Amino acid sequence: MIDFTPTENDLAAFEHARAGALICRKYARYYDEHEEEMAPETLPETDEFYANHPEIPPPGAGDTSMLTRMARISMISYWGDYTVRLRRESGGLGNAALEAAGTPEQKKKWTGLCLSMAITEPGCGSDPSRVSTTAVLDEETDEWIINGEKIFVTTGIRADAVVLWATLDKSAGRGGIKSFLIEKGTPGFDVPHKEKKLGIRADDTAAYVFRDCRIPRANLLGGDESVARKDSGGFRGVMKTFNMTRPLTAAMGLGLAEASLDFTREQLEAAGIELDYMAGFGTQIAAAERFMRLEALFEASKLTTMQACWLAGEGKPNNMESSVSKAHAGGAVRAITQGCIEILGAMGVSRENLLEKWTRDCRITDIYEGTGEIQRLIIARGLLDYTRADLK
Amino acid sequence: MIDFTPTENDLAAFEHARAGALICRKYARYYDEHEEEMAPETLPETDEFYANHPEIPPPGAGDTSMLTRMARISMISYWGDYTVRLRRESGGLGNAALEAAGTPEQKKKWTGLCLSMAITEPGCGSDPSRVSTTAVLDEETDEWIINGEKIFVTTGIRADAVVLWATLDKSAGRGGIKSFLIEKGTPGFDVPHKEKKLGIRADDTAAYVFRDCRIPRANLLGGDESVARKDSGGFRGVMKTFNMTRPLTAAMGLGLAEASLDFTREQLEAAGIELDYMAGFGTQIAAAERFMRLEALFEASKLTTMQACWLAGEGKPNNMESSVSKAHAGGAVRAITQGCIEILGAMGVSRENLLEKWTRDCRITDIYEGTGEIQRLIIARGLLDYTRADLK
Amino acid sequence: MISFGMTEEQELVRDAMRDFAAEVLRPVARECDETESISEDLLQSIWELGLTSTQLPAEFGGGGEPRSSVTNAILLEELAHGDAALAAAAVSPSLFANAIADFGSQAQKERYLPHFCGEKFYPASLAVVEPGPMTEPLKPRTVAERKGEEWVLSGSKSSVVLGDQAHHFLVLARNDDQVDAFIVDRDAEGVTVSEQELTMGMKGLPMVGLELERVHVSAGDRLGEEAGCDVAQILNGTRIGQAAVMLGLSRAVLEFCVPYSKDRVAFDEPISKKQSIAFRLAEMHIHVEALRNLVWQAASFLEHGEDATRVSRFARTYANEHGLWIADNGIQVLGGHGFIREHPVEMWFRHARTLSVLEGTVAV
Amino acid sequence: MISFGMTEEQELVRDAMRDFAAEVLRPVARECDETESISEDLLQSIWELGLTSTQLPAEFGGGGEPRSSVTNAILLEELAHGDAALAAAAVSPSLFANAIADFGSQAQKERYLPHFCGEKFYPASLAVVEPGPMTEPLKPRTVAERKGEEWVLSGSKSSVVLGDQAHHFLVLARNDDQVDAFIVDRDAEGVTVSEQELTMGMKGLPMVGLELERVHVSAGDRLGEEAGCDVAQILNGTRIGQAAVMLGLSRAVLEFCVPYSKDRVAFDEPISKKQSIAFRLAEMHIHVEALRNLVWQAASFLEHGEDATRVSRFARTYANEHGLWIADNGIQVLGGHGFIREHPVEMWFRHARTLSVLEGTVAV
Repeated sequence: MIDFTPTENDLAAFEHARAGALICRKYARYYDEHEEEMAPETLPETDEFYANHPEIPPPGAGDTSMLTRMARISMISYWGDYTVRLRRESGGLGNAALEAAGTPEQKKKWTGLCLSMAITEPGCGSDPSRVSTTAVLDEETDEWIINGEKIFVTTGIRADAVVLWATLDKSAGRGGIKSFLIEKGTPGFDVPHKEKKLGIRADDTAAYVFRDCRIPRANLLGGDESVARKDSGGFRGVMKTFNMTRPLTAAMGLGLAEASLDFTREQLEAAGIELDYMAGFGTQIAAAERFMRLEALFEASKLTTMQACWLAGEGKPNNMESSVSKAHAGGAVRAITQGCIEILGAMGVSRENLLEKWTRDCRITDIYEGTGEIQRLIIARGLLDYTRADLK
Repeated sequence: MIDFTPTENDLAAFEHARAGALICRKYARYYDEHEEEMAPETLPETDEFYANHPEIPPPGAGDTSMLTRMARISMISYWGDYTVRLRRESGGLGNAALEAAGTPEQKKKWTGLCLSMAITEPGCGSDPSRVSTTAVLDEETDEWIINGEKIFVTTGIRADAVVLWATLDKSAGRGGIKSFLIEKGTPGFDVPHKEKKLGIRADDTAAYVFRDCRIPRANLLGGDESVARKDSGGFRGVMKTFNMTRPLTAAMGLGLAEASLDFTREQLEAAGIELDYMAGFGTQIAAAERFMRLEALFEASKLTTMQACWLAGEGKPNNMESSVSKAHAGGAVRAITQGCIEILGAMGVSRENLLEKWTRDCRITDIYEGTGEIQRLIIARGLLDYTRADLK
Repeated sequence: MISFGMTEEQELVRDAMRDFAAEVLRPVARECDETESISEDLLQSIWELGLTSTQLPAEFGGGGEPRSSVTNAILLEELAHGDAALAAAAVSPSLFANAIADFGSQAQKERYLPHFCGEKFYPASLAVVEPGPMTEPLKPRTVAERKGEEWVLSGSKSSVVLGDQAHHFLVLARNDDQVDAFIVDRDAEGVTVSEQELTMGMKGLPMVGLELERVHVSAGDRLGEEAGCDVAQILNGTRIGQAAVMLGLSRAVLEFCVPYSKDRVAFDEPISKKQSIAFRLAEMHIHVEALRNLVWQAASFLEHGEDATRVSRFARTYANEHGLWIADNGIQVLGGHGFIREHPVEMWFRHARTLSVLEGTVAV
Repeated sequence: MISFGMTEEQELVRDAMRDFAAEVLRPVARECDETESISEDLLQSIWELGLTSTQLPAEFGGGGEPRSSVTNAILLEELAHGDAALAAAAVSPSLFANAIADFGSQAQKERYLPHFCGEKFYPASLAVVEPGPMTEPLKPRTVAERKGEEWVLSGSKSSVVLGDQAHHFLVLARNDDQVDAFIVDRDAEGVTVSEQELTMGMKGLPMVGLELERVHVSAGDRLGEEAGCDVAQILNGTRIGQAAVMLGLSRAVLEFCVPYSKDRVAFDEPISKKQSIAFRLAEMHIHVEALRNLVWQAASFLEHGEDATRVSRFARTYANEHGLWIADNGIQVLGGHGFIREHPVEMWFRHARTLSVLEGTVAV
């Protein structure tokens, strides 16, 4: 049924996440200002927190479904900070790809490691079919030889290994792209630097360089079979991953937007400005009306993101909805943080408060995991029943 | 020099236009509700008006230049009403085309007539190169034979004749398109109906049908020479006209937007709502702040339109600026009328007031004489130094 | 439990209403708009769907099904996909009947609800909007003065839907800071019903103004009698209702533009292949989907008796902001063809603007 | 006469400033941002352009050229095209000096103006913004109390540009409903200058906060002395100045995005060939052109002593709305590359947001 009321159990899970997020937030400014440092794996408060905050049971039959709840919990966690965690998830984006496309043997061997995922190259942006990093099979040694450069590798410093996109055959375009598992320390695999960014500065986004880097044949994600089965190869595997990651990426940005709204609401209330949700259009102080519009935008984005996750949980197709949630959130977080700054004035851009940081951090939402433009392409193709060739 | 202060003489011309516009406004509602009637050539008040309001001398050396002033006067006239005029201009869009591209003989013969211009066809929209109305020369009789259908012909009912776009050779695309002068009453030239529209209902937008309509060879606009000179043919002639008409079209829509703002301001003032132009952001009642944003948008559009005309008056290229003014005004009038309705509430959509009519009327601004999308194409090509083939 | 799945029953309602909207409403929408009227026959055939009576209590003759604001939001979206004005007309008696069912005293229910359970269309309406700029639904200028056992109402209302034929009006009025709803019979002394108001759009939903000149009603005519009623909750229902209608209208625009843009050729290819068009369609879809979630959330809160004030505002705010944008861009996608009355998009543009500023004209 | 043509002199100024911005400001902008500072050498070399002194009266040592707000708007656009923070720093002494020139008594002019006509950069500033949410420039919370022959100032200010080195501040303060500007020396008793404020952007323009604890200034330190001054006019100058800086910044974004998008290939062609990118560039251009006209109009009104209040608000409102949009979309055009500090667009995004909320930090 259509229902929007969380259960007690749901609420306990949200509260748990929020209590943890509040601790993380204490470190948010520090790691933003010290981008050369890595946020720690666990915080000093972590053990005490978990001792005092027993784990919340997973959703029961009457509760909000796991993935839907996860969307909301992500928002709440990121509401604390984008990067600092009580305890870092050991996995990266690459772990999701491994889960989706790895062979049983690969899963067994690599699951314990933190895997980053390296797709973007200096010249390819949102267009993964332009991947020019090459993988050539050396039949004699049964090794792949990898050459190329990658940028914007999330968790690229922290990761133990990478799921790397490379092409076997440039002329085959998308079809020639496969994913490879490569451990750090493999000769020919360099990590030249951490990127300096507008926001999410503590996040270890890295550049990778591969020069005649040799890896075992078995490191082709999905195994040799993935080469044979042309149209269900690596690319589709990763796209499948994206169907799960797009709404979660949206949720992360929305957590920052929600933090911005909460901060702004507090400031308005402290200044004695009432928010009258029954007032007619145009009749309140402009800051209040503007604020409510931003809240409505947030709420719309929040629900849309949870819906995309709910569909996944129900095992229903959610390709369009995933893109809708990502596109919506990408735009919403830009508008919300800008609006909050405009409402608050000078204190909105002061580094004494976190609003300016949230503004910078969440700007990534409309860019990574497919820009807003890419999401709109996907949505438009869906609406128009167009293929990739029909609408570019 | 850069200056924005009208002279006494300018102001007198504006006042003259406004006084006339106020009379026209009295008839605005009637001709909107009676679209089957044609607004009269002159109003009952016309003669008295001109007797009491002596003509304003044309701009002198120190005054605002003719075309710049004309832009502002157009706004003020349309502020009265879109269609009703004290005395109708005898000419139509076709007259401008004749002026720009006609031979001396043609000008002599056709200038006294009201000429409509027929470009759009049921299947071609904003893409004149898709014109499928054909003109075939009958060498024996030295006549052109015209076949095809035209829609959205402005002043199509009132016009005595038409400047018709037709193609000599469809395979030549744009290059094959020429303009022809055709009088009403010519056998094979039918005017089946006046279009029923969202707005500008009193405006006589017509559909034309041509079936084996024969006209003299001399009726090719620009004469036979225009066929020979491939790349400076009819199309460019009309494009040249557009350079003048785009800002004036913008001005017409802006007049309606200004009327909407004036009406809304009066209503806000009557309701005791103060507009404080020194107030900080967000600190006033929301309706007031919203209103000022709409005013700023109008002002930006007004100046941009006048600038495009000023350039024309100085003999400077204004292709980009013409498109900028048209694109800006097209969006501005949509936003302004919508905003005024939202501010005023129910009275904004009541037919007891003219705001709802201005909203409908000015919706045409972003559509005709090249939609906002076409203008953006032109602007983007200019910015990127792209040809028509580079950016479609 | 947060969940986005319709019940099977809701899916059935949705499908039935979708068919009705396509087969009955959409074909006559243009004519109703041009003639500024809705025929008795059409109102009667809508009535026979039982939209109002089914969810009224069985003891007063209703279908006795539990009222579901969510289901009502779903059906309103579908009806409005056919035509927004006719959708609002279709459910207009519920504006009055549901307020009685929710807040009426036993006597009021006994007196009024049976009318809405009969076989014949029974019009009655809600009077919220007042003349003049800006609307403050919860701060009416119409006053209700207590005089002994009576209330005396004075003021003006506008945009009262189907007020030309309504038997009763539920009038919002203020007594000092307290706002209440009063049941006013059409024939009460001091009530003047104006000529039909002329509006930009939604013309298939005739509206009138009311003048209330010292209209005396009994103490028993205050909704809820001594208990009063929760006017904010009534208004929340209308805000959600209007958002649901805007949702249906917005989806209609999108679904009209998609095939149109695939058919329409310019510069050698369908305009749908231009990113400026394709991305706009995507944008419409994004906002339609998001708006539906907001509408469902608000309806769900209302249905469960939770405070629906914030979420209703969100739905209505978002519906206006994006519904107006979508209706406006429907015209732009069609270009010149969007401006002529051959296609429905110009009508939807007028509908959207009208709907955006009228309070209390439709409810879930 | 309504006219849009620069004088030849203005064209020369524009070209000179464009060169200076490209050759001197743009190359050091990133470093100034990362180090949150502007070097003395740079301030001195900007000073030598004579931006402040040229238009001060000859009797006090200035260049004696008539002050032209329009020319100042033109030069600010060009400087801000190099870098918005450094542009604001470049003209910051004018915030103080021009107010003295416009509204100061003869004694005040004699005392202060010669400082701004020397060979060495002479910092002084204006104090408008106050701590806390929202800014009401004309309704300061800082109070000025008249005590005999003195004024006693109490309150807090923030975002005072180059306040770390300013010799004097012009402080807006309120005495009942009357707002005035007071000349306060940096060393006056009761004045505390805070550490440099840390901001999101405009970091090459160091700002500080001021605490004024019962600061006594003489009656002769009220700007204009007994005549007072037109604070609104001073603020109009700053609103236009900020709009002019936003204009230069916006144009910088556009001009960076155009060649970038032509070079950047995705899906087999330059992204500039996608309408979603090309139309966005067109939109940026449309708003840049429109904003320039608004800035020029407001500056022209100010220059001619006409009431510039409405037109200044229009310029500032439009600058914020569209400047923020342009800076935000600069990042989007570059995609992932827009997010890293290798390219200037992320800095311009931060500059724009910062500039949009700071009042009184730059003037024409």
